[in-house]
Amino acid sequence: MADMVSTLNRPAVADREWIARAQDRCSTSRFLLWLTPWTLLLAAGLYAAYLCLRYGLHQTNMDNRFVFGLWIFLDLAIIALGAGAFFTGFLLYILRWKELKAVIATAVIVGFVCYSGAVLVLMVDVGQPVRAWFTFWHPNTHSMLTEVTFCISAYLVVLSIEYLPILLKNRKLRKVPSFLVFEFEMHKLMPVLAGVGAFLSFFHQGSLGGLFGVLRGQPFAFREGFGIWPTTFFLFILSAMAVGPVFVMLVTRLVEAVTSKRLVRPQVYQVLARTSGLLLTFYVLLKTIDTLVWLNSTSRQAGYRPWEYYAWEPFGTWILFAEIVLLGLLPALILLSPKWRARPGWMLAGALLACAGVVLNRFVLTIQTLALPTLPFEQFLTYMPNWQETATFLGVIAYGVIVYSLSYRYLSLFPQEKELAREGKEASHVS
Amino acid sequence: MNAETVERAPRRYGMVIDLDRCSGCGACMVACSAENNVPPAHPQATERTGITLLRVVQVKDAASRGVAFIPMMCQQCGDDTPCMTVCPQQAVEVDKLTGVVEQMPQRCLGCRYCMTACPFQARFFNWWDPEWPAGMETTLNPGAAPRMRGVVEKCDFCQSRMHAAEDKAAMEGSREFEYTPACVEACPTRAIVFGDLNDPESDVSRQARNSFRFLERLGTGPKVYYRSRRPWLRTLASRVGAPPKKENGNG
Amino acid sequence: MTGTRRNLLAFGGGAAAAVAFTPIPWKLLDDVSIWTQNWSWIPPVPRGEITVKHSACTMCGAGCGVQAHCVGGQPFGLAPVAGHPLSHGGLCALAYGAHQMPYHARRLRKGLSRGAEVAPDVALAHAVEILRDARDARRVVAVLDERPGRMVSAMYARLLGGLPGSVYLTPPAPERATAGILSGWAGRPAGFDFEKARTILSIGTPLLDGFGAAGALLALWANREDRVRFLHAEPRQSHTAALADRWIAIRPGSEAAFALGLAGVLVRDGLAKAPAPYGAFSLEEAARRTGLRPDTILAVAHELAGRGPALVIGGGDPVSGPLPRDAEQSIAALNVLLGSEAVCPRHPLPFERPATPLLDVPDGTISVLIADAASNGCALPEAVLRRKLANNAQIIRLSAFQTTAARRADVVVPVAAPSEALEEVTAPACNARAAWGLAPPLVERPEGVYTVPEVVARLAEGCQMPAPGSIDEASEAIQALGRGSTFEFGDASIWTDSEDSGQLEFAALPEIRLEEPSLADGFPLTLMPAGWRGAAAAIPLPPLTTKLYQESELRPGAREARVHPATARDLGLARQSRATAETPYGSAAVSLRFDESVPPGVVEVAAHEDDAARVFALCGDTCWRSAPARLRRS
Amino acid sequence: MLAAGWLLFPALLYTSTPQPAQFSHQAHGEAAGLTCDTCHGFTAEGRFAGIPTTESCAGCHSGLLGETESEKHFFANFVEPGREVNWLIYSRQPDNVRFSHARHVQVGKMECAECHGPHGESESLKAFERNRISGYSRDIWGPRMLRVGLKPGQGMKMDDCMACHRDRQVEAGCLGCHR
Repeated sequence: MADMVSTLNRPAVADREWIARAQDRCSTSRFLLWLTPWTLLLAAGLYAAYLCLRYGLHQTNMDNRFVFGLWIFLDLAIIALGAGAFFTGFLLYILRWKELKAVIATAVIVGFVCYSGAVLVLMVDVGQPVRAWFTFWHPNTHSMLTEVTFCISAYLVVLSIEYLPILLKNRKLRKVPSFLVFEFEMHKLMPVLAGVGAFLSFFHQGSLGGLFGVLRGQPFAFREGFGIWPTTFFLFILSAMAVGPVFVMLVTRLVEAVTSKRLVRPQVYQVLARTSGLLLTFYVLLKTIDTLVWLNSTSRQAGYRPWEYYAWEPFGTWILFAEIVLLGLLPALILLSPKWRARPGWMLAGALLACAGVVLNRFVLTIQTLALPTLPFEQFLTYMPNWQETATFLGVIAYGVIVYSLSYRYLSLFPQEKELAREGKEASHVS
Repeated sequence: MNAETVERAPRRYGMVIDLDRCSGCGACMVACSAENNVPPAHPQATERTGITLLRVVQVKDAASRGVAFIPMMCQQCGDDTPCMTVCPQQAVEVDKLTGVVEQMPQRCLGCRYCMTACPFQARFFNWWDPEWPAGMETTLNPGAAPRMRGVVEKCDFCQSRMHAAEDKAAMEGSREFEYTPACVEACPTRAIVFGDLNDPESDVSRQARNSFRFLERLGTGPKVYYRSRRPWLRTLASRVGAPPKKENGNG
Repeated sequence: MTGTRRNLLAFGGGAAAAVAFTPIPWKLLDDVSIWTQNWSWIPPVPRGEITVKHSACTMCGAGCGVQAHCVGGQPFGLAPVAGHPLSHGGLCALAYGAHQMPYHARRLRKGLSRGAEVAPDVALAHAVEILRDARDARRVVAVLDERPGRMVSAMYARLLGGLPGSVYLTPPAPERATAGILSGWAGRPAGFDFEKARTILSIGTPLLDGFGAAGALLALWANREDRVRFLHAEPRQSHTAALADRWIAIRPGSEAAFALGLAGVLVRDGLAKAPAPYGAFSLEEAARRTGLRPDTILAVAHELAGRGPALVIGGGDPVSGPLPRDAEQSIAALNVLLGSEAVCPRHPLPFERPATPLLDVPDGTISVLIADAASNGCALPEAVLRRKLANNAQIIRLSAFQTTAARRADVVVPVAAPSEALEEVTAPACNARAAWGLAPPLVERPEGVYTVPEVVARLAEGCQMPAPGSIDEASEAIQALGRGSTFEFGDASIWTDSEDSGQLEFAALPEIRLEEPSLADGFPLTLMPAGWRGAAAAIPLPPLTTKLYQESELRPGAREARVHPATARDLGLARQSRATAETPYGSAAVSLRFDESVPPGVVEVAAHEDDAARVFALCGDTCWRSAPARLRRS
Repeated sequence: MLAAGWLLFPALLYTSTPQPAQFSHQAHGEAAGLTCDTCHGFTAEGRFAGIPTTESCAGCHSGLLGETESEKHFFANFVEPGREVNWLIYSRQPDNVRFSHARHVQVGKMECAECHGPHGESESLKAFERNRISGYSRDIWGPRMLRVGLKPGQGMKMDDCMACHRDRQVEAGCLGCHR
């Protein structure tokens, strides 16, 4: 049935030439219809970003207390979720988990989208973006942000290079001989890139965690650590690694749902879910230990009474419970158990909860930290992003969707797609 | 720091503020803004987006009906200075000669990471381009360059005044000088004492001995000290974080 | 095809590599980085020689000495003058922004005729015309002088001398009230010697926050140790209440009852040094009206009588206005009963002219009002002024700023802003010794803009009246006295009169009848305007004072209303919500803040700059300290 | 490309403006026997007075002293109408730079030429070259595009200040030279 519809609504001829042979894609008009809302959203985002760049950051609802708002939270969240790129690459190219070849292209694109989106937002977020490169010229090696800047820029370059061969596999681009040679050469480079990428990612996921963990002046965020790295450094790496695979899975499942196609074999999902489950369990364990040490030792030394953090509504102790148990332990158990994992519904729920947990973790560390007073006469303050911030945020999401949609349509992201389509056809013939 | 690299004995500038003498008149805040070329508020600025390098905060004690005014500026942290260590591009430094935490707006990219690091809320971001009503730019202090939108600024113990004093001393061939920050000069009750903490004979050193600092337990080594005879104020100052109230939230 | 492409690629690559070996990228990077550090739209700082000029602050009538640091002759910062006899080396927040007043966004460089801009000389000619018509029609002309005691005041008085039936008016000022009543009772000028006092009780008057010269009283307070005790009676916990050694929280509107209660105790316990009819005023009655415990009143009375010279200061607030007449009289009477040495006679300035307090003028009698440009830092609600005017009355205003009052005047003659013209300064009216000095200008006055003596001279000339005098004349008059001392600072100086060796003898104290507070049905709350000296004055605030009210919460800004959390809870109002304040006179939208130092049942509404008129419209027009009110969610 | 980078680019980068009047430091220095601080002195506050005003020039040039064209031009255009010369200052630093001449000359005992080069021996004033991007005088970067082997007095960038401070081991801190 679906097959018939797609034959009726085939892409326009000019468009078809760009789509890989034997890849079944919707009609051009339908694709454009799908892109329209996202493009509008992107345009709104660009306009909001223009307002901020042209007139200054008073266009946002941030202030001297909430100097970081929605954008930094978004950056931290999408970079954590985008960790699937480096981690999948690491598993595939370094540890040689061959089955992950089925999702590596998606992982790379998700990573690319997340990182480039984060960098775009950061460029709007800083007050003087044209001076941002000064960090490379006069780096302060003690600063976590220097580490973040160096690693993110380097890793974005790595991701772009990793993205190139996927792009060059395009049916039309392949016809250019030099591109073909280039693409072949790149393939040999992949394990090296994956290694470099993993290393860079490892560090900047950590330094993003360190960003708040080193803040001696914010007892809510401050953590002891090893050497120059606070515990959040390692927790961020671990949590990002834990949700990376399930986020890749979620994205793939979403694409499957939107296109009503099977793209990846269930075994691959099982591998991703199991990996996440294992890492998440480990993360929850360490996070719990860290929380206990922080509440009972670190923050006591700083003079903050632990229960006082959670005395300010709406950030009660429920947030701690939600972060560690509801969105940590629970999904870890679901993903770890082969029985639950085998059921698609449970597996999806587990993946969603795990991702939400990490997002909440990033929220707590950024927004809740800033909301809590440190001076004895300061107030607990709240913050709400305004439309400029929200539009920029949504613009980045739209940018991601557009890049991914184009990639999906014109590039071959899923090596198993053709086989699965054939098997599907055969199965329908058999039945 | 190599002792040979400095011309004279390094100073460690600090302040002692007697909270029992502060009348909350706000003269210091206005004098500070005039001295440092801080523009008047943008029409949309609020107490959360304005620039008050020095801010006088009113605090109250319900039990004793006590009221105190606390002048707060950059506390010039000396140990592990939180804002300095986090700045990605060395726009913040602690001066080896004066101990003053220096902020370089020209170098600043406006990431505001230093502001999250500062527990005293003593750093301010330029949310707007500075604007003065027509003609008022002629009243700018020649000793301080106005900042631009998108950078962070803070109190630097009136370096403009220090420069002027230094120049004047240099004219007599001397390297020794003393100066008074604008807020110290402006205070009608002489609540603020300023000087060199390295000099054990200075007023500021003597008064600092019997005083306290805010957020001392965070271990950032502020160089602004406070004094008060009022027990409730001393108790309050020893806290980290505001005592939670039943009614919180500010909108 | 491929060959060409390859060549092209090679050429491009080579060129790109070569560029790296030229200064282009590196120099461009450097220049661009410098460009990004110096945006062209940020104003440059002035360059030039640094000099110091001396003058006095003329933001209010306190006459504090200032030294101005100038670059190329232009002041860029003001500093106090050590040892200045009026300011005692201190200045208030307004002074530190005074040098920017000439460039205030609302600076008026043209005249206004019924709100429309006209050339300055056209405006002045219009003013002359109005005055001439009034003279011809024998209508009542009045001058409102916020800073009486200047030579300019004498010039006004002389101008009015040529206009039969005219009145020379002064608005209420906290410094003038108590001392003024005492002067009336003694039949000669009286003042306070704060240095002599051992206990100072201020009733409803912010003695430590904008009373006279800030430096003088704050220095006394800061160095008080155990020598002087400051007591303060006021319903709300104002700055002065916070600073006082003892804050007595009386009910709104019970100042008179409190003072009479104290007087009653003094008479009853034989502590009074003068006969008085207040013995009958019972402690219980005072306690009932003030909401205090009787022993509190008793203790305060004994403290006043028992610690040596005591002063009781009334006069009210620069923003929320004078106290009711009964309160002012009771406060003055307390001083007589205490027989304090700190209340002493003072010499008047040789050119001082008697003035009529504005509130004493019969309603609806003034046909032409000339309002002087000087500001005493206090609010004077439009309604109070209007009440005194006849139908179709005309207002001539001398002003350097485009304020609400200026827009409503018939003619505005543009005059010099603070620090633009030679101005006179005098001591606050309550000081024990008169003072007179000149504040030299710090900046040049814009073309077309007049000085006040120029305007007065032109008005007199236009009406063919004798020339009204000059500032030199004042100087000569003071020199002719042959007494007092002169404090010289830089290129400025101030003369202070010597002590008056005479004695004050007071007439028998009048009986004071307390008015019963009027209770308005359906208005369960009390609305009180609040603010700080200068916030609702005849001239705008210096631009940098935004630091105090807009960019911090040290002072209230426009539309702010504060209530006790309990009051708000009872009314179901949330913090930081919007509400409508209603009184029998009108209603206004406010934004609510919670403040535990506001007494329950009170709504404190900030009277701030232009918004002040809206707030005062909610209050009565004879005494605007409080009004029955209610709050509604909006 | 290399040629363009080294020759064309610098020419394009700067605009050239002649000074509004001519002045020979050599004639005033050697011939008239004046030293730098005769005209470029200090105020009592220790601030460098900078370029002399027309009034101070007229102190000597109350009438024509020589016969040069430039003096006649200066006299006719500035002294007689009492106008200030809008000199274009080669060593002008931006507002955020603080340089204390007093400290370097009175305390540090440095010669003017150590930073300004042999400017005092020049016979005429060269044209003022302004960077189109940064707005700075070309003298700040120095005469050569490649900033290698600069002699004292060539170049007034922060690097030059810091190099000298490093050599002499004088600590200044950021706010020592910035404001």
